[in-house]
Amino acid sequence: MNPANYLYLAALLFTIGAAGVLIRRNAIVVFMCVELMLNACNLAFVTFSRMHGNLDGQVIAFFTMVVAAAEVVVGLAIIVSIFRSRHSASVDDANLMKL
Amino acid sequence: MSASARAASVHSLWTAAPAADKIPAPHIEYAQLSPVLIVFGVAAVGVLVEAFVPRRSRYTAQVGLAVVGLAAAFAALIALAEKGYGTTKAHIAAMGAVAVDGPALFLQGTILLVALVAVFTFAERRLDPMAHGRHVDSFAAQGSAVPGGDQERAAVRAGFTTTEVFPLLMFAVGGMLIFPAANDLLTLFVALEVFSLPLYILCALARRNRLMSQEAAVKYFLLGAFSSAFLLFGIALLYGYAGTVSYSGIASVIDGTAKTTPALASSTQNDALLLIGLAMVTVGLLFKVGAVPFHMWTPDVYQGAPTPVTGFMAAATKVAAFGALLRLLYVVLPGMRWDWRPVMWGVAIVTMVIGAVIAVTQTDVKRLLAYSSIAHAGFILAGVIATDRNGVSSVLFYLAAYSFVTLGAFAVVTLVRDAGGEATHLSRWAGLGRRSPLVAAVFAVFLLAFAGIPLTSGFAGKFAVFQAAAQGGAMPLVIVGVISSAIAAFFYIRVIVLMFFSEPKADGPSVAVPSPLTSTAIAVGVAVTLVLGLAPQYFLDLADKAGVFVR
Amino acid sequence: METLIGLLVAAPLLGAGVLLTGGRRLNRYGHLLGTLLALVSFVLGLVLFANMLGKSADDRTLTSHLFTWVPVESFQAQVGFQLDQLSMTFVLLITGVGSLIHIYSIGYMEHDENRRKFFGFLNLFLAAMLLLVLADNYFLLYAGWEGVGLASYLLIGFWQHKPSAATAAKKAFLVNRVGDIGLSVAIMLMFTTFGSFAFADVLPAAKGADATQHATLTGIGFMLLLAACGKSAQVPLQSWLGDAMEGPTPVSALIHAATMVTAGVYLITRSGAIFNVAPDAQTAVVTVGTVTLLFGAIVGCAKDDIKKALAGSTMSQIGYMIMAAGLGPIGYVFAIMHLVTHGFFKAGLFLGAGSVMHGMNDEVDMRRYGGLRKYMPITFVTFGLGYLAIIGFPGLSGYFSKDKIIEAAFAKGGTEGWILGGCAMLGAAITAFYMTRVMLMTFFGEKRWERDAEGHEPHPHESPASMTIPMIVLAFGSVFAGALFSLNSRFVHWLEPVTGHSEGDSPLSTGAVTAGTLVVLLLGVALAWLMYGRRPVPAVAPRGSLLTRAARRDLLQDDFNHVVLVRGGEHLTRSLVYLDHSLVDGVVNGTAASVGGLSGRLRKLQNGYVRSYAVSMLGGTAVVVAATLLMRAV
Amino acid sequence: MADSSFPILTVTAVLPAVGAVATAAVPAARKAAAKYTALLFSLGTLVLALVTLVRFDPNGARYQFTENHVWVKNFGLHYDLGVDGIGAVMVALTALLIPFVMLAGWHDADPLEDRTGPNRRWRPTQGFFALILMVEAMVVLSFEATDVFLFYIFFEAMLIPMYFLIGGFGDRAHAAGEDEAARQRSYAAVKFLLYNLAGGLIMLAAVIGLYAATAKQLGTGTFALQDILNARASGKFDLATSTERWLFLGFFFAFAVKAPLWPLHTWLPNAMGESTAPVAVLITAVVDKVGTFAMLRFCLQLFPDASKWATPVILVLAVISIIYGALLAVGQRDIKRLIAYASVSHFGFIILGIFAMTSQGQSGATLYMVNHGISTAALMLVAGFLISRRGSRLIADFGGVQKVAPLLAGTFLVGGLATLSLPGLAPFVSEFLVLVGTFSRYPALGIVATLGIVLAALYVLVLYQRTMTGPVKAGVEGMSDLKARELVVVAPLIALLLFLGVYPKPVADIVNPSVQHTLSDVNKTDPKPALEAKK
Repeated sequence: MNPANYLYLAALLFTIGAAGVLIRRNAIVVFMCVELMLNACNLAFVTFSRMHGNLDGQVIAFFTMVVAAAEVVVGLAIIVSIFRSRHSASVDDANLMKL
Repeated sequence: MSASARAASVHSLWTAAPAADKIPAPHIEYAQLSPVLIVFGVAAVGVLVEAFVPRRSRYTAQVGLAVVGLAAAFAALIALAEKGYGTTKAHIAAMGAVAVDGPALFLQGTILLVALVAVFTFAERRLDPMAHGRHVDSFAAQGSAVPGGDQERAAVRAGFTTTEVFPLLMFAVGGMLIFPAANDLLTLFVALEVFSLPLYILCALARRNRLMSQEAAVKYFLLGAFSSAFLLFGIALLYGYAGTVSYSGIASVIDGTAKTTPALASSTQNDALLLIGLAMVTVGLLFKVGAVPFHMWTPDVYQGAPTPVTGFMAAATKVAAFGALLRLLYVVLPGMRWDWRPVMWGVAIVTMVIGAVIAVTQTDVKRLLAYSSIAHAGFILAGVIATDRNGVSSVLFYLAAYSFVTLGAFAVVTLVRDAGGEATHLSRWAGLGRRSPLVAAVFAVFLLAFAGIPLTSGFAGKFAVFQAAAQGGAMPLVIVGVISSAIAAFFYIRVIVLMFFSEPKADGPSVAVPSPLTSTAIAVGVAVTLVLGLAPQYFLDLADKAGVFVR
Repeated sequence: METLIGLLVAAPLLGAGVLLTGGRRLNRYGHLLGTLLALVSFVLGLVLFANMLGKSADDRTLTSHLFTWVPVESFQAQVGFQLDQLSMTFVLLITGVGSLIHIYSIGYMEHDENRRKFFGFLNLFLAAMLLLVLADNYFLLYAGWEGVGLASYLLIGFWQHKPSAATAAKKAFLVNRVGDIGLSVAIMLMFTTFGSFAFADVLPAAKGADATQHATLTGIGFMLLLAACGKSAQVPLQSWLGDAMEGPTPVSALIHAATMVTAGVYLITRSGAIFNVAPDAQTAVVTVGTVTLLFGAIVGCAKDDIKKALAGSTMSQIGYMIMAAGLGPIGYVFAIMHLVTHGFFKAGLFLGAGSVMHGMNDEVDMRRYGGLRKYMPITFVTFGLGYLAIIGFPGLSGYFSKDKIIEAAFAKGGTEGWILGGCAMLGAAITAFYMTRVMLMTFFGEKRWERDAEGHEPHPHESPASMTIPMIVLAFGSVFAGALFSLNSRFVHWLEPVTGHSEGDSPLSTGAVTAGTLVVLLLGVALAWLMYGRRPVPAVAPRGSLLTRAARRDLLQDDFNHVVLVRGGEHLTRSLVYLDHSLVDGVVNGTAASVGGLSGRLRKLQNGYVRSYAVSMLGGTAVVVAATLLMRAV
Repeated sequence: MADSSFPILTVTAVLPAVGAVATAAVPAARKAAAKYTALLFSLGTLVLALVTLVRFDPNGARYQFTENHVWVKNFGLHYDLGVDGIGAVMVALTALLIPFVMLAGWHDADPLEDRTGPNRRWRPTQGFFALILMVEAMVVLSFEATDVFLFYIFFEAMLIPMYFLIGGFGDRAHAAGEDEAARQRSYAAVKFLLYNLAGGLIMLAAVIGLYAATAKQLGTGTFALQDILNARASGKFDLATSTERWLFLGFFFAFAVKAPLWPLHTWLPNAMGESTAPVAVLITAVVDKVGTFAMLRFCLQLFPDASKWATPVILVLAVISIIYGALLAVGQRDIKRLIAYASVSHFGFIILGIFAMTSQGQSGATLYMVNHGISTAALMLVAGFLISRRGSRLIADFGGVQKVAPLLAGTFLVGGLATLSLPGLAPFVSEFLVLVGTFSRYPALGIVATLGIVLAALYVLVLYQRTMTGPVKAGVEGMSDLKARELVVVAPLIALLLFLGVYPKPVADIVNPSVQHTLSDVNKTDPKPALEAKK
């Protein structure tokens, strides 16, 4: 089947992720949406690598996963700490600084 | 190429084993990467120190380690430059992953020096009142502890200190060193993450106002991740267009000089991939630069983060990010100039104006500086747009000048304190010039440099970029820039008025007497500001020599 | 000899310098020093005069060049003097009368704490006035011109603690400034036309100017006239002279009767060569002169303040001179001659008035005088002689000079001549009337003075010798000067080489004019006697006719000025101040404010919500992407 | 032409800068020492400036005592100094006025508050005098600079010390009370800075544009006046008409703000009104002169054609300034603001003279700069003494001063008479030259401008009458007459006014040749007298 379809899927996932970031309040979920976007990128990479017939894309996908993992570590640490101090993981509550 | 052969190549993807021998052993020029390697090495050692050295001596060990490491890295860098890697012997190292050339070396040098000074501000322990007979720095006793909770109190009593900040700083520096030197998009992305993640954590570690600090971290983190997702997707698209992520590769595809494969032939059919990819990668970088409309994280994060961290971030991140942006635009996309220049024009103008305008009504020093940094990003973009050697060198110079002014300014901010820690609300700064003329005068110097008053580095830099822009035919941009700097001048002046012309409040903040560490940091800031303002020739030459990217 | 000219000016200037900077230690003998220096320059004047008489009529002109004042390329202003018969006449008049006034002031200002300053100012005035008449170019003349203006300002406002005095001084200076515009513009015109403003260049050039220049020359003429009007209190710039009487009486005598106010006549006569080729300008001059001589006379009739009445008469007498000067070569000489005689008798009259006031606790209202002839005989006699002279009583100086002017007026010829002559005659009649009025109200009738505010009654007495002697001397002048000049028309021959002279053919014989003048003169006197001599003068002024009331208010000219210039000006400036603040400044501040407002609004975007930040990022990305694609599309 | 071995110009400029540092370094307690240090340095500068003036050879090279060094190659920035007649005179004027300014402001910056409180480190006296010297240094340099960029740098930099002088040291007594005073003061200071900064930044754009143009046409961008002029002479450098006009406007705008020209004048009354009299003198007599001077040196020399193109508009604006400034001066209630508006009017004359493009006009304008400097200094400083005695700036609060303080009144009158340009006092000469220079080319404008002399008389005499004459007002009775120090300030100025009024030749001789050079730059020649023209 036409690899382009995978790209459409990737784009779709990316958009869903982005939309999620904008819509959801829970920091964790927001973060998951970001992860979703990254995965969309991975899909795109793999697809392209298939289309171009070279391995770079797949290699990059692995890198991305690692980076995403690292991000999870840092991100969760931060989110958990703020959750413990505020008893809320809602990004809308984190609103001390504005204007 | 015949269909059968195509099929064969496709087949080879499914059976990876025979391809294994096709992957050559990577060949790394360790000598030429030594600055980066040293920094990362020191960072790693720093982690070990955290693990094994007793708490008492950690602080000393970490500081010493960091200072030595950075100094060594800088020495190595100088050695490289001396060998001529900045000019004649500039080339791509590490299998095309990292470029060793003028701009890279110049920016890395700047970052290293900034980091060195930043270490001093990180290590400052005289400003906060002593807790249980121990000097404390501006970082949380225990990052994980709940603010104001028993655990934290216990940690303070036990005299915990977050010496992890130094390894974190070193990791960030390492990432920043690679960022402007990255010569393929993957390295770019990884480097970005490598220096972003430590910064996220550093933001969360303020000793005072921990809630704000954590909030800053969350905001920075989420938005940073969001933006890096864009960057990554952009990379993906560019890869899809060119079939490679190496700068030179993509550039040659764009120029049409690459040898065409059928895949390329098909993918280069639609420029949409290229254009959207280009746009999204640029966005990723503009976010780090803090350009409008990707700037909104800046004020909040600058305000919430521990001031030393803010200073470092504001200075070093900008340097690294602009370096990367320059390389991307000058190496990968020169052929696309006519596509991205107009967009950049727009971004630059909006950034200059919005940054300056919003700053007018700010009431918090750190937020004020944040917005001013946004405006400055706009000015620098004007130089970026020049797209000639002149533009490169002017931007390099501007970055060097700007970063030290920023560092110094934030260092001064750490000095003005009252019971609640740093007194960052402008109203508290009233009459500072009467109480401690010296500090106020120093801060005034920095403000004047920001405002671009002649005889300061700020003016030299501003003139350099504007002049480059003008020669690049962007006169309108120069005029907008000039107008917005007039607006910007207003709020810098406002602070000066506040400090010198208004009577000090009775309960006004006191100016803490810093240890030699912060003093050095500030002194360096002032010195650089004046030297680059009065006798910039040498550094201009340097930037000029360093103005050529290797492809 | 030439060097003496410089000294002539230098002497009083030195006096002014010393007296004004010397400080209190000079108080005791400062006035003597001032008088001495005035006399010195008078003596110098006499020496030069003698020397001049020694020469033949045609090469009597002395010149001395001191130094270059302002050298800028073609604009070369020199400081140089030119002493010819015309200036000589003035030098003698100025220094002579000036010295007398100095002597008079010694007595008059005896009790004034600032007497030293007063003499300093008097000396300053002498210097400036001499500079004015001795200058050999218009630029330097301008300096003297403003110099006398300054001196006049300082002296009118000498009693600065009196607001009225201060105001009068300011008014005088301002009105003069308006005139000065004329002079400076005239100089500029000369410079752009002839490339010079020295008499030696301009006047011959004007003679030789061809028709194309006449427009310019007319312009110059008008401008000079404007200047003359300012300085010589001619309509429409006459309003300041009346108020100028706020100054000490010697000042009124010297500056506002004998010398400064006649500077305009000097200017016009000096520039005769220009006016001769600019008939329109001449007509203007004559008109101004005629109007003023009637105007002043009428005002003079209505004033009860003795000095103001005399001021009105001064105005009108100068009107005669200006008119004469406007008549051209037939008039110049007589203008100057009348100027000199007028210098004598009007100065005398003022000193007399001063003496009267001196005896009457500075009372100036004639309605509070009366029958003073018994109390101050010398004053009465000298004043009386002056009176006879001014009304042109046959044989006295006024008679010779004024009749000549009237003749010249008729000699203008044509209806013009008749009109001018008629007006001049009428003027003579009114002069006779108001001077008789002054005479009667002051010295005849029964005494009308009473206790003043402080309750002590004035004890009219004769003034000290230092005051009476100058009056006597001047009285001699007013009696004999005219005859002296007119004997085988000495004065004409004296001035002719400078001003030129031509006998117009008068439609009336000299006799006829004299007769006519005498008739109108007697009419005037008689009318005055009927009104003020026969029946007692009321101590408070009756309401009087419309004309009288108008005349009391200087024929409403001040009211006009007040309404139009002062009020209008105030409104203008006030509204401008408002505009400057609201409009000019407002625009800039408005911009600043709007930036602030914009900033405030943009700030709101920074609402602290991560998700909205994310929105802006996404939006930004979308825009960037779209823009990039668009760029390619177009 | 002096030997170029000794860099006298640099020294003239550096000496006050050094003085500033030295003064600032004097410890807080020793404020008298600080004052004398500052005075000493300013006198030294004066000596050097006079030496320059004396050794300047009017018939020698156009620019003398030249020093040429490259400062920042990449910016085309040279450290090129040199004075023509005009420059030499202006430097001398600056150096001359500074000591008087200092003496007049001798006690203006004495700290009021106790030295023990939180402000014990605050050293206003040192600051005041150091800043004055700083301003002097920068003004002198901008008069000496023959490199556009070098000029620009100091043109901008001098704003900062000036700003502190205005905002930091106001009148002690203020009608509206201390807080309000402080507020108005900082408003004035900020207004001053923003106006001039905005002007300067616009100019910066033009400067950059000029650089780009030279870079394009000459290969390397340069700002050296001589290089540019030579290049144009040899035809290598020729700006496109539109470019030249834009650049001209950029430059002129900055100078017009500084000068100030209507309608960019509104900062001046605030600045002069709120600052102390000596500082006000510094503003109007010294700093603002840089603007008009720069019009002569840079606008005309760099952009001759554009200058001629813009002349009509500028002349009209100048005439408006003359009349408008005078009328507003008449309408003022505040002595200092009155003098400020008078200055606006006078700057109108200066600009009128410059752009009349005649020898008389431009020589007159240059002399005018000098004379206006001296006369305004005299008037303003005496006004300052007056104000400090009564503790009010409102005209209405004075009256009858001549009775109690005749000397003060007298000097004030002389200053006023100079301001209304009475013959015999210096300003008359320059004003008449400007008028005649204008008239010979634009008669109508000349005549309108002449109306200015009446208005000048009006505002000066009204001011004198309201403050000095009449019955002694309450609050004035006890007023003391001029003290020795004050007399030392005023007397020399008055003497100078008299001397230059009677014998301006020496100055004129120095100025004229330079004016001829400038005129030849814009290749204009004086109109011939009508008679000669016919022959």
